Order: sequence, then C-alpha cells, then structure tokens
Amino acid sequence: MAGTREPFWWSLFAAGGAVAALLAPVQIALTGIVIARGWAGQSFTYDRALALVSHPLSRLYLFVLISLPLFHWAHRFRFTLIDLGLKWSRALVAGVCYGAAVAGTILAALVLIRF
Amino acid sequence: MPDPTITLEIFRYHPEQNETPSFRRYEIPYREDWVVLDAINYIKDHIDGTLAYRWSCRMGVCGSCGMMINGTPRLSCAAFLREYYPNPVRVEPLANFPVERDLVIALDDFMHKLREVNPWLIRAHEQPLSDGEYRQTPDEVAAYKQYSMCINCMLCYAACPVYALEPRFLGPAAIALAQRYNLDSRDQGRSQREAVLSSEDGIWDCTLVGECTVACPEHVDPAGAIQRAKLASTIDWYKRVLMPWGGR
Amino acid sequence: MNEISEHDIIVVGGGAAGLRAAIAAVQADPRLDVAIVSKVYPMRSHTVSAEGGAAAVIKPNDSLDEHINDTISGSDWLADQDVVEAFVREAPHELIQLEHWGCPWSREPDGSIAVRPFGGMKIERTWFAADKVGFHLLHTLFQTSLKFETIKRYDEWYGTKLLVENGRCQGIVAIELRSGQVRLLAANAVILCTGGAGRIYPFTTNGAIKTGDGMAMAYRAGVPLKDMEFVQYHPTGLPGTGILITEAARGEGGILVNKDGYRYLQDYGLGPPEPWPRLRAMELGPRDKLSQAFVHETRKGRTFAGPYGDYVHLDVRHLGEEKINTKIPFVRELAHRYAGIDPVHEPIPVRPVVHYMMGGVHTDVSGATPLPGLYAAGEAACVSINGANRLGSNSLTECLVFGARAGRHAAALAAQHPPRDRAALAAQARDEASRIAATFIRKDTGAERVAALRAEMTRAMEEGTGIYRDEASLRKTCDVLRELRDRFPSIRLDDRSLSFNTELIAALELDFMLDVAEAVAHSALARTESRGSHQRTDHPRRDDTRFLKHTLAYRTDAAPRIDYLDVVITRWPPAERVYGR
Amino acid sequence: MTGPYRRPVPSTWWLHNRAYFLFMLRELTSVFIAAYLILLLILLYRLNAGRGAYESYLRFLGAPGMVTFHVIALAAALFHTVTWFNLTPKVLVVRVGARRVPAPIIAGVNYAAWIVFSALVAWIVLRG
Repeated sequence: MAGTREPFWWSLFAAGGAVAALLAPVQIALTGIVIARGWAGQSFTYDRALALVSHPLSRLYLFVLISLPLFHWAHRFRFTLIDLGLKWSRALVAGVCYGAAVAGTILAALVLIRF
Repeated sequence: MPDPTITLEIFRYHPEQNETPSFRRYEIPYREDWVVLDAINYIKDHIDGTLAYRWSCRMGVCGSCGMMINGTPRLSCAAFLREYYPNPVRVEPLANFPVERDLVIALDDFMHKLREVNPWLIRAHEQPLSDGEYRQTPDEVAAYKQYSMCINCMLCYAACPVYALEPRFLGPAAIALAQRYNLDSRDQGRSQREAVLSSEDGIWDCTLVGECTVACPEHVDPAGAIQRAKLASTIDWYKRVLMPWGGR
Repeated sequence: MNEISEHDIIVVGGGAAGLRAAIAAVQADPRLDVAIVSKVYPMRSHTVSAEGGAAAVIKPNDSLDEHINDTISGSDWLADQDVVEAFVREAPHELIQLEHWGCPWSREPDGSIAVRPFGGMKIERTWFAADKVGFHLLHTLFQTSLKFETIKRYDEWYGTKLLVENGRCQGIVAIELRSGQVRLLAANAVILCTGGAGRIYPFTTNGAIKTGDGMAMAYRAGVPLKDMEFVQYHPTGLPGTGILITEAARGEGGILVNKDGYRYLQDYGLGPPEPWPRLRAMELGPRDKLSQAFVHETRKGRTFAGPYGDYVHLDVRHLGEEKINTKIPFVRELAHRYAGIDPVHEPIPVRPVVHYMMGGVHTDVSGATPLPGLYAAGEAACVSINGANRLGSNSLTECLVFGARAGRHAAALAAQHPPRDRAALAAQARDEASRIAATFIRKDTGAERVAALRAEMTRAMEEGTGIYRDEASLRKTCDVLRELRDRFPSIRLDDRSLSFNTELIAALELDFMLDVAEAVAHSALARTESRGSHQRTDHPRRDDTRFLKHTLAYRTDAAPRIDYLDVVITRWPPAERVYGR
Repeated sequence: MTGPYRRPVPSTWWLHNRAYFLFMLRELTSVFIAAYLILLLILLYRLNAGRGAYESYLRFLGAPGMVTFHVIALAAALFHTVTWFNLTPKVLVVRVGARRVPAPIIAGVNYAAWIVFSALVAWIVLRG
C-alpha cells in the first residue's frame, strides 16, 4: 500500500531539503559562477579538482549532495504536478518523479565510484 | 456633510432560485466601531431579510461567522469595517466548501472528518472517578494546549489549496485536533489515530503552504501540527521497519 | 408529513447540558437511541462563551457545606436547599469526569487541579482552563459525544413545538434548516437544554442564539416557568457590544474604580477595600450587588459617560503582563480587539450587562418537569440552585450535574414506555407545519418587520425590567409586550423560501421571546419585594413572609397566570446576606 | 432546486493570491536545484573522463547562458534556504519546561549553521 511508504519518501524529502538549504547556494555559487567564470584562479584546475574529488570523504559528500536533494525535488514536483491539475494518476506521477530521483542517485553512484 | 456610507458586495446564491451565484451591492451607514458582521446584520434587519448567514457569539469564540472578506478567510465578527473603508467590502462564503445558500457553507465533510480522527481521550485503563483527576503538570498541559484552541471555524480549510484541489484531504483542523490528543499526556490512543492520519488522504497530502496557520484566528498553527505529525509518523515508521521486533 | 424519525430520547440543544444529558443517557442504558436536535452545530452552542470557570469542592481547605452556604446566601435564600446539596455533592464528580474526558483544566505545579477565587464565594473553588472554560468544556463534551455511536445528531434543526399526547411529552416538531422541511421527531422522553433567553434584552453577553426556545416550548405545553423575574446582570461587560469580561479578571485581582479612581464598592456594604482581593468582599462580592452599586454610582454622577452609556474602569494593570497572559489571555484579546485598549497598560471600560436567567422551566431535582416525559437542564431549566442570584462559576457545573441527572432519569423512563400513537403525533405535526406555512411562508399581508418588533421588545425589557424596577415601569413593559404580541401576526417576511430561511427562524425565535419576556415582566410585577437580582424601588425590602417562594408563571391566552411554590429550606434558615466582613 | 453550489477551482489558482504564488515559487525552486545537480553530475563525469573533457565542459559552463542559469538557480536556492529555515520551527518543537523555544531561535541556529557550512565548503574548494 502506497500510503505506508509515504514516511520513507517524506524522510528523503526532508533530508534533501535540509541538505539543499544548507549547501545548494554555496555549491551553485562556486561551480556555476565562480569557477565557471574563471574567478577561482588556480584552485580548480583539472589536477586540483581531480585530487579534491578523489578523496573518499569528498565523494561521499557529493553523493549526499546530489542524491538527497533529487528526492527533495521529486517529492515537491510530484505534488506540484497534482496541484496544477494532474490528478488522473497519482501513482504514476509519484512513480515517474521518485523514479527519476532513483535514477539520478544510481548515476551519481556510478560516476563517483570510478574516481 | 452627509453621513458616511460603505458598500458591501455580497455573494448571493439560492438553491431554489439560482443556477449560479451573483453579487449584490448594499450601501449602508459606515460606523467606525462596526465589524463586518454588524454591517451584515444591518442589511438583514433593515434592507434585505432574505440574506442567509450564520452567527452567534460575536466575540470570536463560537466559530460560526467565518466568511471570505475581500478574498481572505476571516471571522466576520473580528473584521472591522475601518480596515476597508472607504473601499467596498466583498463578502463571500468560505472558499473550498459547497455553498448551501448565500454565505452559508455545507459543513458535513468536516463534521465527518472530525469524528474520523477519534478526538477524545483514549485510555487503556480508565481510572475510577473516585481516585480523582489524572495528574498533569502545567508543562504537560502546555505541550498540547495550543492545539486545543481550535474553534472549528473552518477558516483554515478555506485557506488551504490542498483541500481545494482534493476535498478528501483530512485537512488542517482535523489533523491539529488529532495532534491535540496525541500530545496529551493523559492519552494513550496515538496508534488508533495513526491509521487515519497516515492514510492516503491524511497528513501526507499536505504540502505546507502554511496559509491555514496564517488564517487561524486562535493561533492554533495547524501547519505546524501537521508537520509534527509527519515527523512523528516517520520516526514510528523507521522504528517499525528497522526494529520489527521492537513492538511498541 | 411523510417521515417520522423515532428515538428513545430526544435532547433539544447541544450545549454543555444537552451533550452531558445525551452521554449520561447512553451510558445509563447503551441500548437506548438518543438524538440531539440543535439549531446550531453543537460546538457553536453558547456554552462556548463562558469564560471564568466551574465551581466544585476539591481542595482540602474547602468543604461541601461552604459551597452550599455560598450558593444559598448568594441566592438570597431562594434556592431549594435539598437541590443545592445534591448539586454541591455531585459537582466534584462531574468536573473530574470532564477531566477524564480530556478537558484541559489549568493545573498546580504538582499536576493537580488548580482553582481560582470567584465572586460571592468564601473559598476559592473555581476550576478553570485559562479564561476559555466554557469553550474547552463544550468542545471536550462534544468530541467525547462523538465516541458514542448511539447518539445521533440533527444539527441545524430548529424545534418549534413539543408534542404532547395522552398527557405525555412524546416528541417535537422541528424545521430542518437546510431543506426548510417541517419534520416530526418522536421519542419517549424529551430533554430541553436550550439555554437562556438573554436576547430578550438589547444589551447582553448572550449570543444571537439565546432566544429562550425551550423555555417557550415548555411554557406553551402547559409547563410553568419558574422565577423568571430573576435576571442576572454581569457587572463587567464591554460598553456597546456587551462582550463579557470574565469575573476571573477580578478573581485574579482586578479592581473596579469610578471616574475619580475610587473603589466605589466600599460605599455599598462590600468593603473595606484591601489592596488584594478578599473573598466575598469588594470586587469579589456577588454579581447582583456589584451591578446595583454601578447604578447608584451612575446616579451620583461618578461614572464615565461614553457613547454607549456610562461605564467604570476594571483595572488589572497591577497584575502584570505575565499573569494577564497566563490567567486571563482572552480578556486581553477581547479588550484589545473590541475596546481598543491593552489591559496591561490601560483600564478596561465596563458596565453591567444582561448575562443569565436564574429562572427557567420548572423542574424537580431530577430535571423532570410536571409534564411526564419532559425534562429540562442547564440555563433553560430552573431546578433551582440559583434562586434570586446565581454565583459565578456555578452555571457550567449546573449544566453538567443536572444534564447528567436529567439524562439518567429520562433513560429510566424511556426504557419502559407504552407504544406511541403515531397517527395522533403525525396529525399534530401536520397542524404545526400548516401553522408555520400559513403564518409566515404563504402569507403576503402585513407590514411588520421581525427586526423592528424585536427592537421594540428589547427596549421595553431594558426600560421596565432592568437592574431596578418599579410597578409603573413594569406595567408599561407588560403593556408594550401585549401590544407586540397583538402586532406579531402582521409580520411579513422578505424571505418566503425554504432552504436556510434564517428570517423565518428569526420570526419563530421572536415569537418565543415574546412569551418568555411576558413571563419575566409579569413575574417581576407580581413580586412586590426586593431579593437578589430583583430590585423593586417601590418595595426595597426582602419579604420572607410573603415571598420566600418560587414564582410559577403559566401561559394563558391573556396575561400569564402567576402562582407560587414554597422554597425548600432544610438546614440553612434565611438570614441577612453579608459580604465584605 | 439545484442543491449546494460548488465553486470551481481553476488550474491557475496559485496566480490569484500572493501567498499561493510564493508557495508555488518555493516548490519550483527544487526544479532549479535539481537541474543544477544534474549539471554538477555531468561535471564530475567529465572530470572522470579526463582533462580535455573537463576543460571543455568548464568552457561550456562559462558561456553567458549557463552563467545566467546559475545566477537564477542561486536565487532559487537562496529562496529555498530562507523558506526552509523559516519553516523548520514548525516541525521541530523544542520545549524547555512549559515554554516552547521561540521560532526565531530555532531558525537562527539554522542560519548560523548555514554560514558555517558555506564558509567551510568555500574554503575547502578555493584554498588551493
């Protein structure tokens, strides 16, 4: 029964929301603006980035950073679709949204495991 | 100088006479210390006896006179004309409910949901009355007191878009009331209420818009009650899944 | 009349007394099918507005005798002492029952029930839940009632008539507001818990629904209304709105001062003033004395003049913000919203306001009326424990004690009842339906408006039957009421439809209120003495030789017939009411 | 007799009321955050694929359109942070005796943590 699984999805949503609230702004500012515009100088050259990311703690951090907020997105997007009138198949909407988050999580794991 | 007046635009609908609602304008004397309910009573008494609405205590505690006033759910006995004057005031029945007639909404759905959450003290063992009261310290009273203040005025349902879209949603007041008993140190019925709270149309439908809490005239904070219920349910769920042998 | 709904017991009214009666009945006999018929959803009942508390002996420094004493002297010896004893004895049980049902009573640090002082009581014994006691009590009862599946509710059904057949009350006729249909509800016993009739006055703490429906229905069925001349003015209502500022404000230490800042109550036998409240003195005197003192103070020109009449100041500033917020938060909220002042920094303007009817449907100690099958409890009834003046915080307890008693006794009666004559009941109900249709709905003549007649009635009541009365003013009021009764058939409604016709309900309520108002005025006219809340300037003394009696008003087609019934005196012979000392 | 009247709810309900509109914006911030995370995931993938892949992706990220996207995403993320922290006290009720720890304090702890974490991440990444 779907109802009984709600606490699981909600806990991932809540954890993802907290992670996003704490870390998304600084991460976006760093990789999306500072580094992308080249303002970071030598701190994010290929060699340094590789060294930094290869550290197991970094990879764990990145995994959490990517995976949990994806579930946060999935949960919110699921309800937003319903709010916007997509009521015909609540189970399908939920399946697609959480499915995407699960897929993102697997991809993140695959990428990070190879460093 | 002529006496000041104010215009009320009132939602009118009569099931025997109309297919769709309309608005009717009434110009009435403006008095600074009048609330919207006073204005509506003036209309009923002096201009148009056919206007239907509910009211009783006119001091914000019976919960009868909730209306949409300029689009916001308010108790009409606590909304002063001076907040709107000199602009017209638009009065409609509470949003998200079927309209019985004029400003009267149908409450059947809530009355049903209220019962669903088992809003009474549940005890494994009743202590005989001759043994006196159950002890409860002021701190223990404070733990649930806020959620016991709900007057069932329905403003929170009128403010809730989730309820607007999914009328099966248990809704703010009913969930807050369930929490009121769940958090009462004398109560032992949380697991009985859990089935309803955690059902498909229970707490998980809430997306924390938060407008129920904004609308609440009694500072009950139903939005908070629902989030706390979610957290408690989640902790229970993990306990069950991770420690199936733990029992309760 | 196509359908009959049949139940074992019908409770009319869903306030504290009605809910308690219904629960008591199904608990007494779980096989019984009990219906609550209420013109509003139960949680809207006027019990919700009670603020200060409910009295019952629970603390070791208190005793049943003290509570009895306070109640009897408060009543100016017009209470039946056997009834008061039963009431005081069962009161703690009932309040503990409410506690077991979840009522959020305020507590002592050790977790036991907290009590506060109240007016006219020698020992503090008022249980409270901050200052929304009626609200918590009502919601606790209502929510608890949902647990019982044998309690069926007819929410927003308006009772118009009691059905009496073979000398027994066997049901009621009621209008379902939603459909406008007139329906027959048959039962073996009917319990009236419809509350008081404060709305016969223009300036009252009572909500719009307090229109004496049950009193008038019983009165029309031949049951006398008892002690109707005793109308309680609460000394502290907000001018204009009449919103109640609870006695708890004084119980917690609030003081009353006139425009010179003087605690005027010391001039009226309530002193001496002490800085902090002393029980049964000054601000903690009984409500009748305090309201009367206000009138004298006004005559001396020592009150403030305001747009809504004279007023004095209720000052709670010295309690401090912390205490105001924990003990009387609702007072602060109400004063702020409706008087535009913050009691933490400014005194609250207050004046006496019609609050409670000591009188009501004549019942015995079980809540039974002289009409078999008919019971009454709560403010609608007069059992009588309140006599000539009710003590603050006895009324909520009264609803519980006598609601429960009426419920249990009705259950016993309902369980052994001869078969009902359905055809006769249906015929009566058809007649009632035709009467309502002919008088209000299918009538296009007349020019009287409900609101206009109602305004004339309330004005006449205020002018003739206020805090002080005399023969001339009472006669005039009786005449006006008779004239209004004559004009009533000329009422013409704007609304001739069925669904949710609130104008029709208002007309029916006015019809009932005129009956109740007549009973009040004529009872007051006949009682040529002063006692408790009934103060005759032309007869300023209490007269125990002639009037240590209950008034019974019987309805006739002309003026009510007034009769008397001895007060039951057991252990407490009449004495002088002494406060302040 | 037509019975109770049910007022329709248009699918644009969230445009009719400021509070509902802000709610919808709040919910949609998650889309921007998720999109950013996908870009980040690709960045990691390219980093793993080698220097050339990484550097060309960095050039792609430096394009004005991508930077614009990130500026919007940053605004969305900040909006999410603020709304999330301000709602936290609704879920986490901490009591000290009869008193509930006031919401601003609980939210304040969140903001303090946010500053510490942000500074820490920035320092680790940029210290090189």
